[in-house]
Amino acid sequence: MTTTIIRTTTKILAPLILVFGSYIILHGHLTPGGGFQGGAVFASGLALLIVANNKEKVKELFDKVPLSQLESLGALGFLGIGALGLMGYTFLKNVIANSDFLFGAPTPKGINPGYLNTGGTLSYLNIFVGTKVLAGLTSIVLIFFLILRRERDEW
Amino acid sequence: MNFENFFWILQILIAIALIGSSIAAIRFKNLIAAVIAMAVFSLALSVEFYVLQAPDVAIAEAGVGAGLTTAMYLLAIKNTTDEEVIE
Amino acid sequence: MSLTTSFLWSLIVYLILTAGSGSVLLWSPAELVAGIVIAALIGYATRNIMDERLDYFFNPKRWVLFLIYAVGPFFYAMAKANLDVAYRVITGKIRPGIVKISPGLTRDESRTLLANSITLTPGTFTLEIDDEGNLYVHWINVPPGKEKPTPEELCGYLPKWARRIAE
Amino acid sequence: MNGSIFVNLPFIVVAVLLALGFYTIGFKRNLIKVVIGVEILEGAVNMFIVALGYVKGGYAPIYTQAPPEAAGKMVLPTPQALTLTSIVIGVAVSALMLAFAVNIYKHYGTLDVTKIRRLRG
Amino acid sequence: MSFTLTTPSGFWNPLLWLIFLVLFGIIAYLIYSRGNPSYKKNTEQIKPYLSGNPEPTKEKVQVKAGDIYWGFIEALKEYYKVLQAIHTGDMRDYILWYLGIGAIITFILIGGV
Amino acid sequence: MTPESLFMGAMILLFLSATLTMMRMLIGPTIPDRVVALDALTTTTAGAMVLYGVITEQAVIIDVALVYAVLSYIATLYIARYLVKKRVGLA
Amino acid sequence: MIEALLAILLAIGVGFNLLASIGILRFPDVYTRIHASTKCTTFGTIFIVLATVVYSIYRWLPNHDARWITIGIHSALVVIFLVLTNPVGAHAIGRAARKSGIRPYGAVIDELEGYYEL
Amino acid sequence: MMEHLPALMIAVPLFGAFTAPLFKKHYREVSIWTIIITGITVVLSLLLAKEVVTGGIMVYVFGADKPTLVLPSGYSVPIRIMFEVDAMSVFMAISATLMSFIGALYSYSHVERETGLEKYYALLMLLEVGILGMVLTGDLFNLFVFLEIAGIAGSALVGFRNYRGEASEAGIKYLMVSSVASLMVLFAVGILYGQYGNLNLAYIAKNVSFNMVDMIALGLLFTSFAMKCGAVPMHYWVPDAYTEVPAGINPPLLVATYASLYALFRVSFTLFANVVIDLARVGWIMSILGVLTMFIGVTMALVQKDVKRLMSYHAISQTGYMLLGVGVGLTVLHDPSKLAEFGRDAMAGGVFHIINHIIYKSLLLMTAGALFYVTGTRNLNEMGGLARKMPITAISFMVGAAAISGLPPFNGFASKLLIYETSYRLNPLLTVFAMVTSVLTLASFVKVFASAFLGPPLEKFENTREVPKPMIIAMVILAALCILFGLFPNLVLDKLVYPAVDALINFAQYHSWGGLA
Amino acid sequence: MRRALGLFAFLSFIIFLLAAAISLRPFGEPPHAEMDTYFIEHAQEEASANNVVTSVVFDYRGFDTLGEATVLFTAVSGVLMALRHYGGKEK
Repeated sequence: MTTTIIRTTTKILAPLILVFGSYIILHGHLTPGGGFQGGAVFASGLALLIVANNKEKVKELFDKVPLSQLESLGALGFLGIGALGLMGYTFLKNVIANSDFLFGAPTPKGINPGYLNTGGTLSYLNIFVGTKVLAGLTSIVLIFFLILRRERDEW
Repeated sequence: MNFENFFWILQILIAIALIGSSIAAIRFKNLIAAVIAMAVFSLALSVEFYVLQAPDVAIAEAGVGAGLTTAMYLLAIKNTTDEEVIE
Repeated sequence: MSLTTSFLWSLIVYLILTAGSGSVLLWSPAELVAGIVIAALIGYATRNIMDERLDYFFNPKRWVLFLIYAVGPFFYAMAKANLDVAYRVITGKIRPGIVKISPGLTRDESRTLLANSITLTPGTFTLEIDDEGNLYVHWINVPPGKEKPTPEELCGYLPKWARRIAE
Repeated sequence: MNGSIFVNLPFIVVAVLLALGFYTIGFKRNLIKVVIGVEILEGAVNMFIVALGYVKGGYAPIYTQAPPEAAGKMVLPTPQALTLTSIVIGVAVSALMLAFAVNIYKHYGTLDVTKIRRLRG
Repeated sequence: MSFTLTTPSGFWNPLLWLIFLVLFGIIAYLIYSRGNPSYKKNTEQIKPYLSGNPEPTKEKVQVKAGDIYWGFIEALKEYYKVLQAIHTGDMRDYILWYLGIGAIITFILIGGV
Repeated sequence: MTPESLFMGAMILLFLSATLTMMRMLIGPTIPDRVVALDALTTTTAGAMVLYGVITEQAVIIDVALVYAVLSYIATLYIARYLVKKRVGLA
Repeated sequence: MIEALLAILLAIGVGFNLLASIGILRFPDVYTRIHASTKCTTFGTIFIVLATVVYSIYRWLPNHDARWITIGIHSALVVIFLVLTNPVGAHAIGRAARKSGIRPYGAVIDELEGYYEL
Repeated sequence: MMEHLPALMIAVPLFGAFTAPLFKKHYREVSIWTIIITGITVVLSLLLAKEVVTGGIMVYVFGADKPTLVLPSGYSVPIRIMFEVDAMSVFMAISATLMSFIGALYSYSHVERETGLEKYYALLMLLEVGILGMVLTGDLFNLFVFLEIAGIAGSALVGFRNYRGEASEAGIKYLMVSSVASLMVLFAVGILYGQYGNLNLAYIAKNVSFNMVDMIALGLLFTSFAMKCGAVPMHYWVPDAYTEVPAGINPPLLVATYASLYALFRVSFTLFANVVIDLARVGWIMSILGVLTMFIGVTMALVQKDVKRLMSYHAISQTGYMLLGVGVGLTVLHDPSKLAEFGRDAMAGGVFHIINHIIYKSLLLMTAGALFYVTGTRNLNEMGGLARKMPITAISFMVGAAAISGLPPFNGFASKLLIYETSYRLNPLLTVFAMVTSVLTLASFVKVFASAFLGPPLEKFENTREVPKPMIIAMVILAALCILFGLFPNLVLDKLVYPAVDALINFAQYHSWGGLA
Repeated sequence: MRRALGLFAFLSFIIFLLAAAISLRPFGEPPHAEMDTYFIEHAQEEASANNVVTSVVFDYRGFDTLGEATVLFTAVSGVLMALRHYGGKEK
């Protein structure tokens, strides 16, 4: 049983942290951060949900979240983006950069304010790695939490 | 105060923090205290990366060290025991 | 319904984070599109966690009051608190105790607001809150004879503001 | 500070941290402490690699909204990329070690490494 | 494809070896077949004769693995005492051995010896 | 006295106060003491990181301070949740 | 002019941070230390960030460089997040300390005595 | 498509590993999926071997415009990660894929009663990925990454039987050893990067000098890889890990160990081969480590009662032969006359012994796993009279035991003969130790065979039957390979081993990325 | 005995680490940086990314990142496998 303060604050802060994680993932090619960092922040947000609820609530919350599938999806997406390069180039070639596809706009040389629609495969890889990392780290914390014996865990 | 001196003072302070917190992590008998010392170690390491102009690495270390590693350690200690073996 | 709340909240947070990126009112079009997509995803994911009602959480009156509160009374109280703590730190004169107050607030949000305000303001911080909304507060300097204080004696005008903002 | 031994201060700190990590692994008896020692080692090696790439007075290798004088004077990016990978690996190793430690406690009832040696000889 | 494996001082040919093996096998069989065929299965002959004592159970007849080479191990007792003292099974020792050997190897490489 | 040197001096003083706080982390008799010190340390460091971002005029690296500001209390919550049942406070 | 303003703001911020660390060192028990740590560090960081915000506005005004907007807003966000999270952490750790059996030092009154049916 | 083979070698098993957890509880399907994927990699590795043996060193640059674009235009330094596949890499890659296939086939029945199999098979394929990456890569940091993958996957698999405390113990020991070794490898890589500003193996090797920092890096690399490949006196993790791992993982885990041996050879031959003066010293260190390894390993094996632990000590002891053979070659590397006289043959013996040992030791460990499968124990004192119940297992065991003891005409003999004759030229004392080791090996396997298979049939094993078909197929394949390699040693030697040895000796070829620059 | 020998090994190893740390080239002046200069100059046109570190991580050394993702995948599989339920096979 958590206190009112923690519950209410978690309610407000959890979306905030998740959005912040997504921001770091999506702006990986512009600002510091990227797939792994954003995924870690995102997973920390989910870890906040784990710590602020009791065991039944956590089970209920994470019951429908397909963590394992998300992880496989992220890894396979990385592999698939890498395999795009096999069409004429080599594995992991940045084929989308400067091609006017989504995220394919060219970057002006030198210092600039940063445009989101650039980066080529980098943005896609950031998103996939982020998906993978958040699923993986969350499942690690979750499994450590779920094997806890009942009497050892109370607020 | 020019940037060079400022940088070296920061380096010395961070070095003290790093070594002090790691010694603390080793010396503490209670494992929770050791984990807290590891959190401080991670913080100092992250500041060092930050000062060395590696914000990417600093964010990675922050994201991992501030929440996740501590959570993992604490849950593992909760599953086991928190007293260090008497030597 | 709660989906809208979490969506809007996520969108606001994302827009604050990316402010200054372009020309469309500080934001570039790409950022706006990305913000809507991300806010939709996160809002969908957290619709059960953030179970706030839209008309409650996004009432403009509350936000205006909250901002006024944060800049004015709250900041003043905080400054006073800090000077108080400074005084205690330097002189070492403390007379601590844990007291109980019953502010009579009904909503979780108002209780949380009051508790957090108390924590950041004069000489007090919230230790425990029970189901009836009673706050157990650690008071660093209990004046003699005030072991059972009323909320006003403990923290002045804060409960009034909390009621006005969040009830 | 130039000319003295302290020009290599970060590297010396790294060596000291490595020493502390090895001391923890080699002489502490608690399994969680041993994991902490491995983590200290990871931190030391990461710091070493990042320190290798620093250029005096350099700026972070990011062009977004950088100050104008940063364009020709950036720290080396490769060590940072390597360190990112290394940090992930560190997290992975710690997690797996902790999982094993939990399992060991479940079966042996202790975290004392001098008692965790049914496999020997 | 040649079967011959040339080594610095000679050669090795498995085919030749097989031919000789078969040859000697035939010779051995010839010698064996000239023996006295008085052994018959399914008679009293297959039972071991133990001075009239009853035959022990199969578990007792089975030679335990720990008993094989007992003499050898007994002769090298001092050696094994040292060797088994080294194998502590303590995971800290693994790292300490690594450190020691690393120091020695690095010392030799730098040119100390 | 340029603004940069002001910021530099402030940052060094902040780190000094962080070092003082770390003393409490090292000597603190109980675990909650250490956690309080960790919290204060993180807050101070976040402020110092903001200052470093202003000193070097790099806008994007302030995100690190943001990460610390958001995430530091998760560790506190985990430790608090651990301490609630353990009665190790006096250790 | 701007230097003086910055110096005042920074002096207040740094002073309160130093005060926090001294308070953490000097106070007798965990609850009073929480007073020092939570209030003073938050307040000090508010003033430090105020200084950076003022400085970034000052630098932004002449040529409207977008990067100073980012610096200002992100610095402000740091302090907003800190104000949101710090009291919660203080509450959680204080409650945990009380529940794990640490009694307040020299308390004249303790309403929580017996509340947790220890 | 042929030029993309090195990338496919990694991508195909990775694809298999990433999809394996999606199978959830369908254990049959996931094991068949693993067998298919590993079978495909066997085919790919054979194709790669054909390409490399006929066409020379194969370079694959990741992320470039075309696979052989090592240097960007106008630059003299390589900037991207590249795979540089020479005959030695291919040799190890074939071993890895083959043994993963055998392991998957064997695991189909051997672990069918357990849970969590989708992760087991994913980790099996990840272990294969780690080995393949280690042996194919031409980049130092990449080597570290794949070393970690192999180490983590291996240790997770060692702890697979989590209902046994010993398994977790062995797992954490292995993980500790491998992570510390990898960290020191990373430290050494960092030192080299700080000196030369690049991470490409060939580029560093071209520029490497002989100052103290480089020698410390070499010492760290050497010791770390020696620990990972189980050289005495850093071998303690080997018996723990090999004993507790499920027998189906033993073949890939063996190859993972020898991938570290490969890295050791790569470091001493390719990375530091330009350092003329001190290579003989490195060679002597390697030879002496080899002698120590083989002797202490075999004497420890003699007193073991656990059958898998006994075989693990033999694995240590056989590693000594490889170290000895290649060490002899390394000692005389810069002496062309001696190299032609016996150095090349010594290295051929050492390298040939790798694949021979992988085959017969996997066979032996699999028979031990089969014994465990039917009896539920690994203690030799409790076994007996199993030959009649499990004839094929017994025959496979006999083949393996004869091969490991160096009896003609099995494959162990050919490589051991080469090692004896060449090490005699360097120093006769080395040969004496090698021969004594061989005799003791035979003795200890006689012991195992006598106590486990011979003797009167015991009552408690009345109902045991021969193990299921997939296990038998796996064992029979390996036994056939034993006999095949023993009868036609030249087949393997000429097609694979001598090219591999020449690839190690002609380091100038490697340093120029196969002549591309 | 064990402790003394271990301490000796430990100290002699650390001496070499310290020697390596001291005799490296001075901090802050990398001697050969052709590869990194290439990255800094060409990242914006080849990978079209402002963040050079990200372009190194995901483009120039993207294969390392694939390996890193694989490491994390491996560790997660390992943790989930090590902490799974025993499946009724108790010994």
